[in-house]
Amino acid sequence: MEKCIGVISVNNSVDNKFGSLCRHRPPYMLPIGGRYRLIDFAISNLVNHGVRNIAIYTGDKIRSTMDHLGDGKPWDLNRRFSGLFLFPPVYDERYKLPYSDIAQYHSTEIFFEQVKEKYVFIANPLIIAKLNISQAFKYFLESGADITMVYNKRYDPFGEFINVENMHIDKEGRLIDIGMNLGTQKSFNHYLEMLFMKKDLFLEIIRETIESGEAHYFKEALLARKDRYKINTYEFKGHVDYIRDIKTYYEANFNLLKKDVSMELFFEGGTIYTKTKDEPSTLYKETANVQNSLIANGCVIEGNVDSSIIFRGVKIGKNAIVKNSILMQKSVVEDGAIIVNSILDKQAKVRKGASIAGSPLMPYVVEKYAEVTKD
Amino acid sequence: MEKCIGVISVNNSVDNKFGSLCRHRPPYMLPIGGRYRLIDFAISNLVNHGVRNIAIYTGDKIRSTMDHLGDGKPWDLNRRFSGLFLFPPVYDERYKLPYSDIAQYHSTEIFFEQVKEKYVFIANPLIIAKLNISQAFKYFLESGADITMVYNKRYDPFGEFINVENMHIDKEGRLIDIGMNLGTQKSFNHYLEMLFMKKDLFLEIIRETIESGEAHYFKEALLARKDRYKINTYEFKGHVDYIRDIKTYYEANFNLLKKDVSMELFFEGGTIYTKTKDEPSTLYKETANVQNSLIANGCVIEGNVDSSIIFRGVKIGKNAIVKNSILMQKSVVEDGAIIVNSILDKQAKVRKGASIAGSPLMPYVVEKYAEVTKD
Amino acid sequence: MNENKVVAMLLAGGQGSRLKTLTKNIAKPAVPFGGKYRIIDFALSNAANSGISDIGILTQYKPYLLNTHIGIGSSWDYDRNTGGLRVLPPFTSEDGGRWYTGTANAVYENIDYLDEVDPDYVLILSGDHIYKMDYNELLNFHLEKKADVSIAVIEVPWEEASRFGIVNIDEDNRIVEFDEKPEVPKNNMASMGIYMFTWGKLREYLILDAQDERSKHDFGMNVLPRMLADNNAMYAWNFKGYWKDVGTVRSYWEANMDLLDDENPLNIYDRNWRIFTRNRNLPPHYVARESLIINSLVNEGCYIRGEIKNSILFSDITVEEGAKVNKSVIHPGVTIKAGAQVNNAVITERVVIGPGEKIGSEDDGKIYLVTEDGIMVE
Amino acid sequence: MNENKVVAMLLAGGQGSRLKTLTKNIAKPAVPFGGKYRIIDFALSNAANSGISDIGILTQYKPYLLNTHIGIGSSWDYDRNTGGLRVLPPFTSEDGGRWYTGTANAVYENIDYLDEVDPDYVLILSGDHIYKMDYNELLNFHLEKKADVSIAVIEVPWEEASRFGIVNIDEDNRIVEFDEKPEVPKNNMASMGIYMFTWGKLREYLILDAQDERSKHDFGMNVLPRMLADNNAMYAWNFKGYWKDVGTVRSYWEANMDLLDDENPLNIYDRNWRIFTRNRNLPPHYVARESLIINSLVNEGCYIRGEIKNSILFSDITVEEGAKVNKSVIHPGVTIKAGAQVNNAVITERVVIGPGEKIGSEDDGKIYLVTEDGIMVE
Repeated sequence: MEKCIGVISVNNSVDNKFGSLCRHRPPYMLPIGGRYRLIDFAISNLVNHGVRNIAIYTGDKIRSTMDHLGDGKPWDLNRRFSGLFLFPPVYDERYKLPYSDIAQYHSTEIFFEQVKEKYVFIANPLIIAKLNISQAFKYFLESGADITMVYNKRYDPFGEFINVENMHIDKEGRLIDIGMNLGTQKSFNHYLEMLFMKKDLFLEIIRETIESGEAHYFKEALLARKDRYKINTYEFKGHVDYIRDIKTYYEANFNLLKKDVSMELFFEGGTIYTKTKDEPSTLYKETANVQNSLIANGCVIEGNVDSSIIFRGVKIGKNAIVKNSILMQKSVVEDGAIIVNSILDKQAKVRKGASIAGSPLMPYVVEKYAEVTKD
Repeated sequence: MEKCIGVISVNNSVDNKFGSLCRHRPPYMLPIGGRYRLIDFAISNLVNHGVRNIAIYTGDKIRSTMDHLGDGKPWDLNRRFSGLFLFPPVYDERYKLPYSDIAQYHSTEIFFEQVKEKYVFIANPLIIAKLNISQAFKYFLESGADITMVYNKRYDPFGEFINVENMHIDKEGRLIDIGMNLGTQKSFNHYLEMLFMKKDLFLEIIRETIESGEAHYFKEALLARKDRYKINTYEFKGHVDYIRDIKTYYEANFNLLKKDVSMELFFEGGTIYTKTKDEPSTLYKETANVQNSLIANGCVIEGNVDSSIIFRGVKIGKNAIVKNSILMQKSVVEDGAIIVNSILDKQAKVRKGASIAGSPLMPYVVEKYAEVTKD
Repeated sequence: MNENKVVAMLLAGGQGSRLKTLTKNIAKPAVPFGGKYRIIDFALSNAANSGISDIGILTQYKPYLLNTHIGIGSSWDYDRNTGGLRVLPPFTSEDGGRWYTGTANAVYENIDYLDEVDPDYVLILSGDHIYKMDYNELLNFHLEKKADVSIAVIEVPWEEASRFGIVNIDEDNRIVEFDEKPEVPKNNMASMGIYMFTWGKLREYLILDAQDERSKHDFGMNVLPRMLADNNAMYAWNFKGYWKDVGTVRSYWEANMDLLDDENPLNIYDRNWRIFTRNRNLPPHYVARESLIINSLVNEGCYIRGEIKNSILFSDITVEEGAKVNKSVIHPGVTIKAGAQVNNAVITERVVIGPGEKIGSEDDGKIYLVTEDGIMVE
Repeated sequence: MNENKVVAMLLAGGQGSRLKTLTKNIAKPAVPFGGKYRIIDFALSNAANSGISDIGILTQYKPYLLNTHIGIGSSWDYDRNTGGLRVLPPFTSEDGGRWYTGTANAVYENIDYLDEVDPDYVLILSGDHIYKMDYNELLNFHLEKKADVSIAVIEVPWEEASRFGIVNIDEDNRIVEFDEKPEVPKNNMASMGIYMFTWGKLREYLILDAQDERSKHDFGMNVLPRMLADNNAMYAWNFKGYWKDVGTVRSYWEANMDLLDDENPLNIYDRNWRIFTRNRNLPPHYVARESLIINSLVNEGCYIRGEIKNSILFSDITVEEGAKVNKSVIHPGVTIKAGAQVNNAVITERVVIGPGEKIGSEDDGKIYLVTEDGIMVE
């Protein structure tokens, strides 16, 4: 995998679907699973498969990104001549659409020319899928394709995956086209926005489109060339979460309470690394009652917790009830407070005896640093 | 010095005075002295005086900043709970002037509240002055002042320091006011844009001005309060360079050829750290002839070099003549080329037999990656 | 800056044989403690939190796991370009190799290191105590008293005083006598084995001690008494707080249980004085339905289906359905199978307790040490 | 991924006594070389450039300076959370302490380390050779031959062959005989002391060797001959390129001078195979008016006013006006006072050559080693 550079590129189109959760952070920085950020899954998977160079196009609101990723130390990416490269957006009026992914890729042309890797793997950090990158890469190389795109066969009778990318494949597994899934069929091939290609081809397409002005987005440029290149596909068969709004964010967290999902994501095929905080173990007091929950370190629990995700350093007081909720880092639930179908952002507080409740489709969100009091 | 946080804040007003040298880099990232960037002096001096937390307001064009500073490892600032904090500009439409220093400081209010340090030291990275920060800090503390500002008594009969800040001080060393030096007097007090103050006062002034809307720039706010607070001054007696345009940039480099200046900046009071490149030693071939020059590692020299600054990895061919010039990293001077009063940016090339010459007041600049051929 | 430069020398070579099979494969400082840590983390974190930027770690006995744990010191922020952490094992020179023969000898053999760091003061620490201490307080005391050496002492119960090295002082806290395990103690101030030396003075006495053929090259037995005899300025600094030398399996178990006590003064939740340790990047622990956890500490990576009471669970532990754990310390990687019962036990790394197996008993007052070699009762 | 995991074991314990006072205070691998480096940098950089992510460094003799040089390994990018560089000095266990008694024994004593890293292959390196090698080529050869061990060999001049360990091979490069310093060599292929072992095989033979009381526990003398006797698949891989074992002061001086030779195949300017070293953060060197530097290497921090010809100058050297340096190797921190003349010399760290002093002579063919203890002629 030393032959392949990882490119993590952000899809900005969903930014506004997370409400206050994304006021100060890009969506890929959303906390998940008690101690992680979404992007940790993409970075860790690349690192676990031996990718040594990772370029991240950060989009804006990057202070939280820089704080979390820093020099890439948790992933051992703080290397001298390779590692993690953060590319904040550059505005250059010469580009037709300066913030498009093609313009941003083009502004880093020299970077790609100088790295030794001959291939690129591009991924969307909002899609969690613990792809065996080594195997997929081997398939890509051996198949002799110019481009290999990764998809997931999805049985979706209830239409939970409306409006995601629907990939059409011929019998030989070659790409026909990508459309949008409107739910007219119970099964479809979900394009996971991950692909392999030769670095030279990647740069060639970027230069061509910058010169011709024909396309602003890389996917657009690719599809316009689908008959010119050999584009085949690779099926991913594991668990997929596509975090594209509050609801899918909420669900992705609860999926981690399922043993098979948490085994696949946390243990199989390598560890998920994240910035560490040196919290001590979690203390369960005499009155604690915890059921079916994921509990991070540094918490002090005196109340009742059911089917919830509790991040690092959370405090839950006596007789408090927390159910189907996500409590982010250092949030506080005081004695007797009730929290159902809710998300507490970092350091939010629900005061003594206060109660909040949302619905599973639209959880109640308490903003970072905010306090809820008993009216 | 663990009590004091370092704040390096960029003055954007000079960006356009460096021509192509600052097309892709902020002025504080200009290469200087054969292997450094301007900002290395400010950071290293802080670190050498035991400052553990340094906040840098980066301004834009930050890709080069991030590449160079990264996690602060060369300065041992890659610490877990302190170290280097890069703050790229944040646009928040609620501020009157979103990119003013006051708005940017305010957007990082929580950062200042959370660090343990009780004092701030603010510096402008374009002013090179190896202040003994420990001594100045001691003076600040013992004098009981709210703010201590640092200046340099400047004898300037030829008006080389026109348009810089002129500080007026009363007999007790208290600040009267700051104006602009128009050169009407042979001597003046040059305000070095460095100051100490209590963190609480710093935050108080920021909050006040954000609320009142009275000032956009921190200096403005300070001067408006000069009678409300005890503001005294501290004299710096060493060498000062203020890099504010191509000419002063050019001169600051040549100042390093003077033994007293290079001893003061490179050896006295601590090392200047920078990102290392592992270049081997410089090779002088049989035909080399070098006089009065600063030569970094990794060069291969076969020609003539006089009174020049040669950065890392430069190649100078046979019979080439390099005089009064700055040759940045990996630039190439081919056989017989002539370079006088010029600046070659990174990886620029002057081909066989070509010649370029500028004047000491306006050196000839060859852009990054550009090539000069014989006619 | 950097006035008053302090370098710490952390003695981490001990075998700790009274801890029995707990230290079969590892040095005592590497023994797991407190649900998450290893014993050495306390001294290392104290040094880091006190802002000491140079620390030498003197190893000798089975250092492998300790070295793995310490790595390049990044957990304690000691992975620096200049200074930082340096592991100092024994080495050979022209006259052959020399093992460290005593605490003072270990420091003596590394005079080169100290000379290069060139400190003003040298702080001698031991890697096998559980406590939180700001060494700056000891330094300030040392400076105030203009001492040649300052010794941290702690009040111990009178009835236990005869088990310790007792320090007798005058009204100014100046040390007048050392009393090693006195039958009739005059005092209940025990030396904690933490010494702040003025470097020049220490250097002088290390060399004197090295030349003394009858010396056992131990700080407590040789160097300090000699300094006292020469009438140096030696002071005792009274430390108030939690301090435990976990010398036996029982005291080890007790010190762990102390963490569950609401009134335990060793607050590991204090964010201003974090205890750092090597991070293993495990996910949060999962607590299943029908399980019960009370009055316990549980670390990352555990999968709990059973009943946990009054216990300390390290990382990566599986407790199956119907299993019951009470008043026990469970080291990383242990599996407790369905229906097993564990009481008053210390179970060491990666041991598997079989289905329905019973370890210990709730009320016999004994402590059960369970290792891969079997069960020892204390 | 991580198929074919290789761990390197770098033997850096040697005293190198033929280098005389050059190794008085430091191990041979720590001797300065090539204007900027220390000898060990070559093996370490080769390992780093070959993508080997785990490396154990076996130290024993005066490791202090070597440890300072290596630090946490950041210069070679070995400061990692997982894997990376591990210094492996001797240590004690229940049965007391054991110094490393031979190259094989040093590796044997660290079987725990190897077991934990759990490699497929173990690469044995020596820290005192000057060369650039991509160890992947050796690995690929090893894989292709399905070898148990592959030994890197190099063609030496026939007349010098009897000074080396000669490896006799069949037409398939399979080793049929070891011939240690043969009087009548059948071959001029010398072993470079670089071995790629399949780990399982190495482990087996290390244990066998440790049990053999008559063994000197040396790879070349004991382990490899025993493996050959047992008919293991052992192959010689022919390395082509520059390689020098700087065993004497003269060969040390020559190897340095080689760097000034235009046709020297050891290209230290190759950006794809950098030689990394600890960085000292010195400013560029300054060359004054009226000075002359030709056919020489000059490093950072120097201040040159004199005349430098055919020489290697390390960092932080002052050459005053009128001083002349020719065909010499000048270590860091040396001062050459006004009017001094230095010829055919190796001047060690921080020595001062007085005003007008004359060292060596241009034409007597001797090499002068100048240390703080005086001048030795070879």
